[in-house]
Amino acid sequence: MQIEEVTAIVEALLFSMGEAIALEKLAEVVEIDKSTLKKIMEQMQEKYEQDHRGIRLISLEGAYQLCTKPEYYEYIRRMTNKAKSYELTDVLIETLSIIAYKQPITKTHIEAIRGVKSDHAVNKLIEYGLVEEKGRLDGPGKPIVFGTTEVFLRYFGLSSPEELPVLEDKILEQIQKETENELQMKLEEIL
Amino acid sequence: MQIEEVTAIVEALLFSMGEAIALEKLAEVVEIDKSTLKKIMEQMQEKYEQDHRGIRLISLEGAYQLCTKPEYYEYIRRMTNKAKSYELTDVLIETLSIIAYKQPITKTHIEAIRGVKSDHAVNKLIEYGLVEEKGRLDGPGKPIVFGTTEVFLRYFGLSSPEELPVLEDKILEQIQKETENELQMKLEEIL
Amino acid sequence: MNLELKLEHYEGPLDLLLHLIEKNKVSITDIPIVKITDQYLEYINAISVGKMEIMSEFIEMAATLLAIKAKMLLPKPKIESEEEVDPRQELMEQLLEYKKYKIISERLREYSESAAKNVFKEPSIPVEVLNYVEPVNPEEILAKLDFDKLYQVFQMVMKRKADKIDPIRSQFSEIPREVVSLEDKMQSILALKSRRHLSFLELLSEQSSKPAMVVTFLAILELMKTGEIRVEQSNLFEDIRITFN
Repeated sequence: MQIEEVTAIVEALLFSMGEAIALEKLAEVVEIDKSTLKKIMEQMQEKYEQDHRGIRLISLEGAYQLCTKPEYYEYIRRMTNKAKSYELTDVLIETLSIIAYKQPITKTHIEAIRGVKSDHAVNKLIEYGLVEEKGRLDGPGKPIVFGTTEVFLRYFGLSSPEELPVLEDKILEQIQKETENELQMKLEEIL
Repeated sequence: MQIEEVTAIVEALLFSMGEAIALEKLAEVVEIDKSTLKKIMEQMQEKYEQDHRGIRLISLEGAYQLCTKPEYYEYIRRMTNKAKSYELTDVLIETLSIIAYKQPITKTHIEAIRGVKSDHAVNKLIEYGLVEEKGRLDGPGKPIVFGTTEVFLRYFGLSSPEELPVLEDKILEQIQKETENELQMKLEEIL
Repeated sequence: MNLELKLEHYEGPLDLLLHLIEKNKVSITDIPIVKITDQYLEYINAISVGKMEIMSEFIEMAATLLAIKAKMLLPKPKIESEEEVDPRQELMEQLLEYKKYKIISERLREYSESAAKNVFKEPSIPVEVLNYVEPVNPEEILAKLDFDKLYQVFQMVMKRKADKIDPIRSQFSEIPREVVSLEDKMQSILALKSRRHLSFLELLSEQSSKPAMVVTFLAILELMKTGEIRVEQSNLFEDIRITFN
């Protein structure tokens, strides 16, 4: 049998099977001795490495398999790509705003403010590259603290988190003052 | 982009996807214009026909797919005992040929030609993916019309419905010959 | 001879007719109608009456054949019209058409046999591609975000929180765990007896925490059981009216 024919048969076999096939099995089907086939396979491997081929012949423990060359994965990705759209849901915006203005902040603290579990939201924001871990708090359990990423700051033209509008203190102050006044009034009533 | 690279990318894509891919889709993913790609694909088809290749590139109505060369079928059969997916009965193949040549065709029309009810046959063909509904006829009762699918083309190794055998002349010839023979026989009887 | 089985072997009356024509070595274009009709009827008659669903089409053809036969046996009118139509014409055309597809079928079968040797491949998308996660572009995401909105949301969240928390207690860094007992809650509901009716939703909204709400709900259930109160709801999802007995 011509080498060319063996090459063609092996290609057809490996193509149709998809999986790795042992040299023994190939030799048996093609009806050729193993050592000759092995040499032919080595030649084939070299041929597949040529520029115009998109597939290559890999050998694993005496078995052979055809597979796509990794340099073309990008194109397969494009072909199979299900365009993902990132959505900033209300939950994410809320969580992001808390992290932005309260950073560095622990997850427990975020949850205390929001009143609900926030793992999913925090993870999503990390995945989106808007939030990142900023080290650990020096307290019991050493909880991780989160803050906004540089991309986030840069996008809004800020050079540090301190440049974020800091009006929330005023609100708190106001609330505190109101409460104190109320308390004062009550005390006055009692007295 | 080099032709060699395009060739490699297309091979990688067709290999990993397994199925037929439309020229448009390939052109979009490779980022090359359709007409250039079509020429490259034609070149590729020729290259695959070389002796040392076990696979070839077939085209199906503007889509391309890789498959093994028929001459190596015997070896593939030796390797797996993969039985053929399904065998079409005479009834099915007869119904299918009527649909193929007369499409789009209504069930009533199929039944008129075959002289028998054909629900079962049509349903079976739909189940096999060889036939599909192709809309409704704009007439009384708006009957459904049927036509063949891409699976049909692949099943019969055709790249487009135009490749269906043109039998008109052959049949007429054959029938004519029958009549002549008969005439001959009659003449012989008389003489 | 099991004719029923044989009839099923033919795909239909046309198939049977073609078979008879072939067997008799006659031409479709010149069917010896008497002979073929007789043979056809022989087949039909030999068949049990039971199989009506396959029979009806065969019987219909028998009627057609008999009609053609009758027409052909009738004496021809004396003045022959120039375009005399052969009574067999329609049947002949039908048979020719059918025969055409029979021949095509044979050809297609050959095609399919050679096409069956084209072996395709299952998709094998590299795991690296399957596991690939598209890199996120944070700027693209931020483009959908309004900075002012972010701030407004933050103010809203902090206000909501301030409303919820007892402002005096919040001055201490820790919020003490609230202990709500079922007995206390039942008592406090009963203490509202003077109001005759209570709104379930209002009662819940008055609670300061989730545990308090849960215990309130349990207290209502308990009071229903002991017969102290009755509850009514006029429609699904509507408020529940609590009445003291």
